[in-house]
Amino acid sequence: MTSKTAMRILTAIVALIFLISWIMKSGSGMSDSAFTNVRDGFLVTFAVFLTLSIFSFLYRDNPFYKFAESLYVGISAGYWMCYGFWSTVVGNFVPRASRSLSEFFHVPYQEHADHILIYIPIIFGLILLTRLLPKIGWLSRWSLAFIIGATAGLNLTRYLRSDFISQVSNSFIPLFVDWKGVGDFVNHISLAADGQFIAILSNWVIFVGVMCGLVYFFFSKEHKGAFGVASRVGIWILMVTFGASFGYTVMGRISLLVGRITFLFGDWLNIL
Amino acid sequence: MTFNERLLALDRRWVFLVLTIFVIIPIFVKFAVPLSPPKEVRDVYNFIEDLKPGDYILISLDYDPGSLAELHPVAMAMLEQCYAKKLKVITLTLSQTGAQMAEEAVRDVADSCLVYHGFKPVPGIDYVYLGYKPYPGLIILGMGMNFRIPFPQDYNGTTLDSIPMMRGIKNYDNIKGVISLSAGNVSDMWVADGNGRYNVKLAFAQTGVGVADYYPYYQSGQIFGIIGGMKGAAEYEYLCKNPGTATDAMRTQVFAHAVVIVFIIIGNLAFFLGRRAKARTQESK
Amino acid sequence: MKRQIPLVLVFIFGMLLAIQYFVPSEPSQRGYEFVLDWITIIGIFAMVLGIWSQVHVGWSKIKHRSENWQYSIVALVSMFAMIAFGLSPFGGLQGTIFRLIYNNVFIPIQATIFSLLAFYIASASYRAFRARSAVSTVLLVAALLLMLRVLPMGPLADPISSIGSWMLLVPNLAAKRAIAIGVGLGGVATALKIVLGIERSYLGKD
Amino acid sequence: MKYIILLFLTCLSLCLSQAILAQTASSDPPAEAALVPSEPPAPPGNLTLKDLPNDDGHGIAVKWDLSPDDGAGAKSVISYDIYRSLSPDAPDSLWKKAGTVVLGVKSYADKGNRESDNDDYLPKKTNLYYRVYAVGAGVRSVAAAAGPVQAYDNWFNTLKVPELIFCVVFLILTVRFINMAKRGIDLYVRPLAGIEAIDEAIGRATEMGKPILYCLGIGTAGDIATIASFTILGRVARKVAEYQTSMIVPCIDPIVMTIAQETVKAGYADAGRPDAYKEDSVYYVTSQQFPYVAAVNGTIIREKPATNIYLGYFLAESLLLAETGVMAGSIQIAGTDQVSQLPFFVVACDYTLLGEELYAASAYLGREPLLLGTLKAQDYLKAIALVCIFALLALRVFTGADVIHKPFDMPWW
Repeated sequence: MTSKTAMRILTAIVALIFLISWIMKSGSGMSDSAFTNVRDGFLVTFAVFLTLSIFSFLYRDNPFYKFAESLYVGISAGYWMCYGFWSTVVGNFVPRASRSLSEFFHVPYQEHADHILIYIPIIFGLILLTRLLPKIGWLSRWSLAFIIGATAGLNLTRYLRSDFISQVSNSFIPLFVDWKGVGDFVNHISLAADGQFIAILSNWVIFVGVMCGLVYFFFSKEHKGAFGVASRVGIWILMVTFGASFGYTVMGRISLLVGRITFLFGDWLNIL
Repeated sequence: MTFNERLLALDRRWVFLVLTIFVIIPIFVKFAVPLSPPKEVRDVYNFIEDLKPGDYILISLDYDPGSLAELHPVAMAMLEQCYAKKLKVITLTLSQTGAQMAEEAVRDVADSCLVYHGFKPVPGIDYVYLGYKPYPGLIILGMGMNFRIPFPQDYNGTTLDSIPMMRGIKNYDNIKGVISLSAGNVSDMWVADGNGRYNVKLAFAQTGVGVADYYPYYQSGQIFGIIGGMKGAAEYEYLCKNPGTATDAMRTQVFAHAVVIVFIIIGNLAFFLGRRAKARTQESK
Repeated sequence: MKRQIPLVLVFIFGMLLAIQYFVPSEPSQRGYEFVLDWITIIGIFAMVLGIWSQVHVGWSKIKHRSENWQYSIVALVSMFAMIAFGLSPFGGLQGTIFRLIYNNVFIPIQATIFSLLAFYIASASYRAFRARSAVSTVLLVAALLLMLRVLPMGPLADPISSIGSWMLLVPNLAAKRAIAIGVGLGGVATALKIVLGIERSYLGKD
Repeated sequence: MKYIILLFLTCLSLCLSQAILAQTASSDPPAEAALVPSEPPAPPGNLTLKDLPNDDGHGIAVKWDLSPDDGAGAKSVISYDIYRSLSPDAPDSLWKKAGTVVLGVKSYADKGNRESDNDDYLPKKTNLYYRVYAVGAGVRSVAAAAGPVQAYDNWFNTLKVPELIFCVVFLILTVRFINMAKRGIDLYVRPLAGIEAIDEAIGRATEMGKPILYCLGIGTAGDIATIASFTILGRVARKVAEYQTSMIVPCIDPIVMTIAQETVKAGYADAGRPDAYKEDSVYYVTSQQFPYVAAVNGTIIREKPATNIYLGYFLAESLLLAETGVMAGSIQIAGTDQVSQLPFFVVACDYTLLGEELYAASAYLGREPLLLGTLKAQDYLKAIALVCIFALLALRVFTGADVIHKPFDMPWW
């Protein structure tokens, strides 16, 4: 049996199951209208077909997955265009550009907006479209330059506080929590999670961790000697974190799978 | 190809297949997961168990539908525990989108009590649902003075004084404790305004993502217990001997995690055996 | 002309927006809002380029009958159908057919693709968590501890759970902070290189 | 006559119903917990107003002394209500509630709206008057009133001095090291495994006759990680052109696609092979996260690229892409500034650029003195951060004081 015949038989089986499911689902519909029942029966069956098609990718790439993928990408692109049209063109642009257009789309016209300024981005936008004309395509770089320049300017200063200054200033943590001398500390030492020992240990780990982590990120110094040891500790701290985050995420991902399995066995096969 | 080598080169599709099987099995085969609830969860359970019939407790259902999967099971098990113990339960929500959901939970559990315990808690006598009001911080403070400041009426519009169980109940002094089921920073306000100012006995149920941030409060004694995530919910159901959706979900989680862990162990065994075999062949050479 | 003007534009807008951050006065705030607005409006025109690219790539596949060309038809047809339903005067984004397609085709595929992560996280664990070196052992042990928290471990449950929580709280905080400080610096450096024109590869040659 | 009887009957029924209502009410003894409006708390004292500093000229800083009844007693305050008006003796309806704060708080930054048609409009350079009430259980105190005050806008935000200092230091260091590098002083940079792998990977692709897939992530051109990725893309494209192999760059955003096209084209031109560049190799897929991933996964599994490079901004798709790449047997190099996604890249990819390494990568690939200069400046700032943490910690240990807890947070009053 060639793979082509096998594929044909498989497609026939899938089509058959699809039909049976459509009929069964239409028959068990809740609505009074026959049309709604038949439609909903089709939609549920189609959703199941797509779900199984995507899962089939785990076995290997196949025409069903390719179909679902192309459909998904096409629909997403179309959805995004429509969404962009209604939210950005109609939402942002029309109310400031023209009164008659605003009336046409039933959006409130903004009287006070600076109507001349709105033409600057339009000019930049049109310049961007010169890409489609090979002769003057290089003009589109002006628009790209505006976007890159503006976003670089925004990024130059705006994340400094959250990413750098706050992080540095939050690292001033007490390294000796409730310190009453060595004797007191040794007498009361315990491994209880709320104990002084654990609190001090935790703060030291944070302190040393931040230091060594930073050392690891030094580019212009050879990681040798004490510097090398620190950067080694830094990478260990990073790995503990990565491992822990990975292990912690497993639970959430399994929940997603359970959701899909409940859909297949519950909403479709009704055996839950 | 030796056994090790075959294991090391195992096709990932076997992993997928085994995982699928072990995720599906627990959906159909119900069995008890042996859970050992940690102290912070047992503390909450024992606190409610030690109350006497007629004692007042406030359960604040401060989560929105997004955290339903993890916190709803706790709400269900805890409400049923309180009803069964014939406690007087005051419920409310500080989450805007959770008002409807919380009301349904409070009512549904009362209905199911009839089936499991042979009696039905009566709204206004055994429990009351106050509904939602904005500004959680102010609400928590206001209730410290008098419940009637933030909630002149309950969710249905009945004035608090015409609700039998609320007569003579003025503020936190009249209730034994507060348990907040929350997915966000409302918990911080409960600690600062409820416990900090009025010394309310406080416990939390939190989502898995947020729970780590609230352990310090447990360690410092500002809250007397904490139930974390799906696992905490399952443990609470286990303590209440009332397995529900969290226990179901936990069964799958236990199986799936066990599969992953077993695969990791197999992989490492094969790796070490392979390395030793290689070392031996090099020695013999 | 082809390279000088763009570089000047980058410098002017970059500096203006960088300085704007320090100036709270009203004109500066309004200017900031305008620029953010402009970027979205230019984005509308860029959408045309997006459609163009998609049609161009899809059409050339169909024309040359290259491998899997049939699926390009599926993608193009579904895209234009979706646009037709979504832009039609009958309801737009809230139109019945538009919503039906979104809820019964888009959402199920989306959820399923997301759920593939459950399988991938398992296969990645199997393949990668091997005690090859000290560093990978650290990674393995940390991940295992966090996974073991979920299993019924009897008397070991409490310590495993507390060590797990501690790892999520303490080393995690340190690592995140170290990375964030580096990312903050790297981000500023990259932005500076762009604004000063040190880095200009994105502006093309000639 | 008919009407008089009707009227009489109506009155009678009303009186009766009132009487019955009164009866039922009196049969219900008032509960002791009922909300009896207690005596109003004492008003807050010493209300002072000031223009809010560091703003756009539509804010007032309001400050008061706590009411004597704040915190305890039967008359205890629960909150303070702040009202504003354009005239000191306007009727109550013209006083706009500016905000509410809980007990114990004695200041409020009233940030009004700057649009005149907004309900919360706070005009600039206009006399404003304020009232603050202490609110108790169901009652409020008499008002503490003050005014007039005017709001002005400011030309420099003094709270942002730390950022300014930082930028200036960074700029000075960068210029200094760039000059050093230009003069030919050799600046050492330590090797980065992920970067060295890129060269190797391109060579491997040439041997295998398979393409290289370069994924810029799901960020827009506004994300700095994407911009950093462009700078690397240019250099990768140049090497790809030199080795005469091919590359695929699927993009999630039309603007990102456009910039990527320019970048790749420039890379090919740099390598002296502008004709080898194919416009369709850099293409737009769709603007949504998961559809984009589905398409890229399909491409990976069908084209079987020799190398997949994921650099930029990534979320949950990190593992989806990386595991599919493993299935296709590709060598994988990843890098992102998203801490939450680094674990998945580290586990599934052969090489991972962690955080800042992503930003440093272009300097490594280019080896141009200008770029190495900024890298050195970055290192100096890291050293300054380290010294800062050490010094201030030492200060804290020796003085034991909390004064330096957050040294960069300055009060606005």
